[in-house]
Amino acid sequence: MHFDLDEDALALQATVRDLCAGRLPLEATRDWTDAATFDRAAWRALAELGTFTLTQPEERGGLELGVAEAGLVFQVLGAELVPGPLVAAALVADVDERVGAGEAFATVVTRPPAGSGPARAGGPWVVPHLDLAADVYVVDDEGVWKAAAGAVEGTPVPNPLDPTTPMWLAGEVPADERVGGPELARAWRLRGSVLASALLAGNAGRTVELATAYAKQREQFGRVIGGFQAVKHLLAEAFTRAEVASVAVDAAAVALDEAAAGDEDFASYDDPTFNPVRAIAGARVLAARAASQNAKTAIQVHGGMGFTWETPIHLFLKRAWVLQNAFTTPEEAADTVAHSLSERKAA
Amino acid sequence: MHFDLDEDALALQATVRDLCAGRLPLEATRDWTDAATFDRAAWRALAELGTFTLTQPEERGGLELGVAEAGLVFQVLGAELVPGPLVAAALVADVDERVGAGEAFATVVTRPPAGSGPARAGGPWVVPHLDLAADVYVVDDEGVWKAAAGAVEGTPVPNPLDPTTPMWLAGEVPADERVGGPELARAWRLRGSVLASALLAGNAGRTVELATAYAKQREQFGRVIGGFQAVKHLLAEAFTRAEVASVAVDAAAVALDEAAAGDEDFASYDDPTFNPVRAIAGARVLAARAASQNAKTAIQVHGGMGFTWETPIHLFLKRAWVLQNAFTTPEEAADTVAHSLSERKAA
Amino acid sequence: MRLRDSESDARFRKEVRAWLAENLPVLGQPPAYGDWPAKKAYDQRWQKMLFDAGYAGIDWPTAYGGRGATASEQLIFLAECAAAGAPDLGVHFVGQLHAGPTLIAEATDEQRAFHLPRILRGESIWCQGFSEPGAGSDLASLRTRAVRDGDHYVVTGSKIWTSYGFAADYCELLVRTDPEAGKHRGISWLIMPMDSPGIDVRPLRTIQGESEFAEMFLDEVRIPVENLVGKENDGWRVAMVTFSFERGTALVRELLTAMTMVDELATLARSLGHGQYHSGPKAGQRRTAWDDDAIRREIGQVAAELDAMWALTRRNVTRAAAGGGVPPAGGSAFKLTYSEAIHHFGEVAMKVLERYAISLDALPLSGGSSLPAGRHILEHLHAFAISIGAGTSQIQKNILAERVLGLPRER
Amino acid sequence: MRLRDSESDARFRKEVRAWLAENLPVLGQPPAYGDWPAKKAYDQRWQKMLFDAGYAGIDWPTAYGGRGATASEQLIFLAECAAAGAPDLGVHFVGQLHAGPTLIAEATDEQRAFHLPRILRGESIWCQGFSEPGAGSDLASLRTRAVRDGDHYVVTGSKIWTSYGFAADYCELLVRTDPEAGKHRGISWLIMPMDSPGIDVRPLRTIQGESEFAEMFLDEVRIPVENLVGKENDGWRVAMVTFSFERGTALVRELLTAMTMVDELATLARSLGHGQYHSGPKAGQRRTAWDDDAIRREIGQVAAELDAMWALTRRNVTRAAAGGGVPPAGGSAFKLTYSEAIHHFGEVAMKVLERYAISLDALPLSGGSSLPAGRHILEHLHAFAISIGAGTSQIQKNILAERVLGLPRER
Repeated sequence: MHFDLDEDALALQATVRDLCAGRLPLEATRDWTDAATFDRAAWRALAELGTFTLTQPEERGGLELGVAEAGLVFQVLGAELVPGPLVAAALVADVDERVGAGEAFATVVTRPPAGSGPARAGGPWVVPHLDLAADVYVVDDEGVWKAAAGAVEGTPVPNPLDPTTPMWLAGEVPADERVGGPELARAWRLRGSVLASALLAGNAGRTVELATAYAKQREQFGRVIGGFQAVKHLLAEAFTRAEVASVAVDAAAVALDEAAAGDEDFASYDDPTFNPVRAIAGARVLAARAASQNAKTAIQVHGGMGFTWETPIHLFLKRAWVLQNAFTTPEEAADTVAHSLSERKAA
Repeated sequence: MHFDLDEDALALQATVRDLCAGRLPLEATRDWTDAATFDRAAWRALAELGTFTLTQPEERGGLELGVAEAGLVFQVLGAELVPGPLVAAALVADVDERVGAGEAFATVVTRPPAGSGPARAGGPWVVPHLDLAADVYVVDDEGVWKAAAGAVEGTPVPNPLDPTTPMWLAGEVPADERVGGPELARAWRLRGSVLASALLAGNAGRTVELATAYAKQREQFGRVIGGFQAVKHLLAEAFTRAEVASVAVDAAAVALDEAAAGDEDFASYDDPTFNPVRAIAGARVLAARAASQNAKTAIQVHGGMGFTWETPIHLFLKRAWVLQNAFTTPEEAADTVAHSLSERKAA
Repeated sequence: MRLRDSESDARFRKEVRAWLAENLPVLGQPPAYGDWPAKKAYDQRWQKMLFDAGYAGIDWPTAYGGRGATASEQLIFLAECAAAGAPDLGVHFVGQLHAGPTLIAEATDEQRAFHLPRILRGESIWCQGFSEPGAGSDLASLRTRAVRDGDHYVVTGSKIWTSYGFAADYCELLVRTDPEAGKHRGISWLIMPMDSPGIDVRPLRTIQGESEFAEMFLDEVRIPVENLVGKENDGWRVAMVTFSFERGTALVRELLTAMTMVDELATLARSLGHGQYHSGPKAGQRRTAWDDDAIRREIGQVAAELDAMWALTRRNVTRAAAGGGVPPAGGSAFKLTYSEAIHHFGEVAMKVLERYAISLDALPLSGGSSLPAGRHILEHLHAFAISIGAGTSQIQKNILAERVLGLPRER
Repeated sequence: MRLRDSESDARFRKEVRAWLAENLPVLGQPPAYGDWPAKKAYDQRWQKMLFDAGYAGIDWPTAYGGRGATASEQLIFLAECAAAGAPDLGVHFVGQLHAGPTLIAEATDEQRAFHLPRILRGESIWCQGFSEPGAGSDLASLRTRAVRDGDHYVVTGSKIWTSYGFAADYCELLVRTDPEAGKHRGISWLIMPMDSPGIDVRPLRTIQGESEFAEMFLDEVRIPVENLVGKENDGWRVAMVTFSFERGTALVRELLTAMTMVDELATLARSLGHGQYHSGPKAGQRRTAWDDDAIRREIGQVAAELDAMWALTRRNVTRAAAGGGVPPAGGSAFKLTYSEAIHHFGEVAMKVLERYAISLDALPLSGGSSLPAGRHILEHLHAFAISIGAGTSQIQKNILAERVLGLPRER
């Protein structure tokens, strides 16, 4: 067991963070609203670092690293509030090198279950970044399917909650080209869930940083507000939530790496605490809670300024609200963990 | 509308509070564990004030007041942690004057629903104060039933959670004498629920008082701990919960008084916010939360001392845990409120 | 204690209900959010209708054009308006709930005679000029400076959170008239005509998007000395009067609207199939959000919390009517709990909407219908306005701890 | 990053599992709660078995009788013990997790050679004499006084929260040796033999009922000067060493046990019909607590919280192994979150048990079976031991805010 970031991992995070700070700063991100204003060159620069191909083999332009490293990088992307179909790029890199290389965009959606949503038939579909994407990939129980984005008749969502994640509603996604079976679908669900949780954990950590910095300089009643114990404790609780979420995401990513291929139930391990499906679900429970609660705390610490559009915290909150339902929801994830519990009678 | 305590109400509370402080102090209560050590004389003194007969007509020895006044008195009883079958006495006074007068004891239980509990048939029954009671009254959907306490084969619960509320388990309660129909059963459920919630609200208020007093005198780091903002805010939150719970209980009790007899659904009122069943359920949600959270807060503020048996806060917490499930549970009550919500489409 | 309508209350309720049923359709639909000129016109039209019908300033003295009715009738009026979906005060908020009551309590006869009827008729719109970028929770540290120059104060500084600033005719303005005095001592309360030269009002975008708030920059604005309310340098006390109104009842209509929104959320939950991505024995069955025990029960809890706020309001109003205004315990307890309830409401709404929680507007559905998603999400964001505005939750807890529980003051 | 067993880890795990399977049945059932002499004998018997098998002091240096194994193996050992339901350290807790590691770090060779093997063999039991009635969170304000008299310190004062005081042979004792020095400066760390004259140990009843805690009154107890650990008046620093062990890993076994208790609670929820007093379409159907979406999901949340604590433990242990002990961020974050998780666990347990949440013991059912109610309620009460003991949650938040986030220190 060695469960900490080594020097390579820290260097990888630093590289991505530097690129984001230089090319994808918050001030720019907040003005990105659609494909027309999207900074494709910055995206490509991100891809060139290997951001979306970390887990790909060398012959596909990848770094042959694990989901663990991808999770660390995605925590940075979450902290930097990088926009665009990030998780989709990391998944679709499995089947389309142009997407991994940042030369094309893709979006990945899950098929709405029958009976869900406002219509009895299920749906409508929710498709992010449809204007940017060349292809829409659909994950369902049978496999992974592909449709040309142009073939999807989408209605843009008016006034999207997260202004930097434009969304479309579609009655149908004509995904008829099969690109993978149930195994790929399962792999994408798990990896997609971990990476979305990684974005959430990074998001959670960043809002604490921003609020802590503000609390150190904003004065009221003749002292910095960070000197009030109420503020200190709010920030300490938020810091703790972010730390715990980050560790849970790391553990989930490592567990996914360590799960032997083909061992569907991950049941053949000696360590009774080793259960990737459960770890991934648990990570979502904690990362979603940390991201939304920390952003709420950060807005509260900012006071009136936190209620302005100008202060960027609300963008983290809105991103968190959208991300928390990617590939699973916090509620479904809690249920998944519950269903993983063993039978055990009290002694 | 006049929704505040008038002078008579305040005087009534003061009278009961004085009696409790003199005859039923916390130091004595904590040593009462069973019928043998129960202070029957103090109980009778309480009854002589009219505590259990507030809502009875004059010819039955009552004060002809409302459930509102009974709720105010029960908030005092809750604050003073008075032991014994309090709610049962106030209900059974409807049908047995000796119980209202404090000359005999009764206990009231609800029939375990089929399929509940560890047995498929439902049950076992949970019967508090069986050793003290002359009669056990059973409330179910068909009515109110009576059994002689001696006819109930109960197993005493070992090490009862609330040491001053001894409990028995019974496979069966042979309640075959019918003392009332569905209307009385319904009335007892509603009134019983309000009075139990009143005890909880009083409980919630008292633990804040005790913790506030402690925080004003306990010094650490060279100052009273009540000067630390963290402690101040914990106590302010607890105070607020208690205030809100108390108001909610008052509103529920007043609503019950104001509901016209025989109007089962309370639906024929002009005021759309007037709904006694919902108010009573809502009061339980808030009073149960206030009592358990405030006692938890009070223990935390007491630090190590709060973890000792000697400091009485834990008795409030344990009483709250037992009371919160009397006549309904906080979860069932939340469901009741939910089911009362109207259909209304967004504008 | 009595909550049910007295006979006269019941008559009043019936009358209001009938009037609303008849007149709301006449008023027509509100304009699109963000169209401020139309909003102003709409709110003024409604205020005029209320005034003509005798429903403006229900609890204001008749001497100033109010109805002089009981607190009870005021609550009945608000409840009936909320239930009927009538507009709230809108642009008249500051005038009717802040400036007006302050003028009634503190102004000269001339000031009252001029302003109060105009406020009630909806003719003059007021905005608030209290907060500043550097003076939020610590309002008394405000720096906007007023220098006496003959019969005028010359005011320079900047204000923020000026609601309906774009529409206002007057501003209740706090300024520093004595920079040498202790920070609470050198403040004055002025009536600033918004057409004075030197005022620059800029819209302020909030996390909810477009908003009714503005920033206001004052550059040597000349305000006649007769516009002083209360004494010079006594403005902090006057402002506290304003707050005592705000603390008690400014949020009542909003609470009542939130109560109707819980009904709406429950209705939505009953109709919205809830995602079950996982496979299981019930996979594929249509199960609504309402069928989920956790969601349904949490909606019930929020409803219980709001019901309790309604009860607390009635307690506060009863106490206020007995004299002395709303006590700090009741006011701070209300604000603290109400803000938590609205945050809670928002969190449940996110769970109900689940993957449709993606827009600040309604979602267009096929067949021309729509899913009212944005409405509940905006309310979630609005929760911050409650937990931050008019004294953050942290400030409310300080007030309760120090003034009510008697714990040591912050050092 | 790596979590899975290495090959040698896997071998060690297999070996431990096999040994436990063989030896636990030999040990037999633990004595009834509250029978302290039997408890002491039982714990000592088990410790002897562990020692003989080479499982005592897994991460202690071999020089003192430990196994000198990796942190990884230590965690595997604890996890296997928890899964098998093996006893925890019991009366050996202070010796093995507090006093022992402190002696390893700070004691003289003679002190180490005498005490450490006895601790590992289970021969000498230690208790802690740190807290005092007036010195809780503010431990450094302790007043128990040690006056030098020739080769002895003469100690007078009182201590509280002396766990297993009744069973102890030695006490790690903090005393004030210089009352004139600053409060952190005049403290010393002594080894007090519990058979010294002048020690009065009285059992302390907690909110859980009978407990392993005691109050300890010291009346001119003579302690040889050679029992000083570290330098005179340097005891605060030595105590901080003790805390750095406590902060990191003292709760690991407890966490692992809590994780098995979630499984137990889920199992109980699956078997326990859940009350439905109200009438409705499903009234009368048997529906278990597990069928309730809210309860089931909340159990899942608690499990996720504890899983994360397990991950955080492995992170903390990895960092500690890299040198420098567990960092405050990791230790305080663990303690804070773990205590919240246990409170959360208790709250869910109350909902599962519902009206059977009425006893600190198991409830006897007909047919000789029983309902394990008390176990989960005791854990709920135990949550306070976590959120209060060894630095309250409020203290942990101060540590995080000041030492990790760099916010101003408390004034």
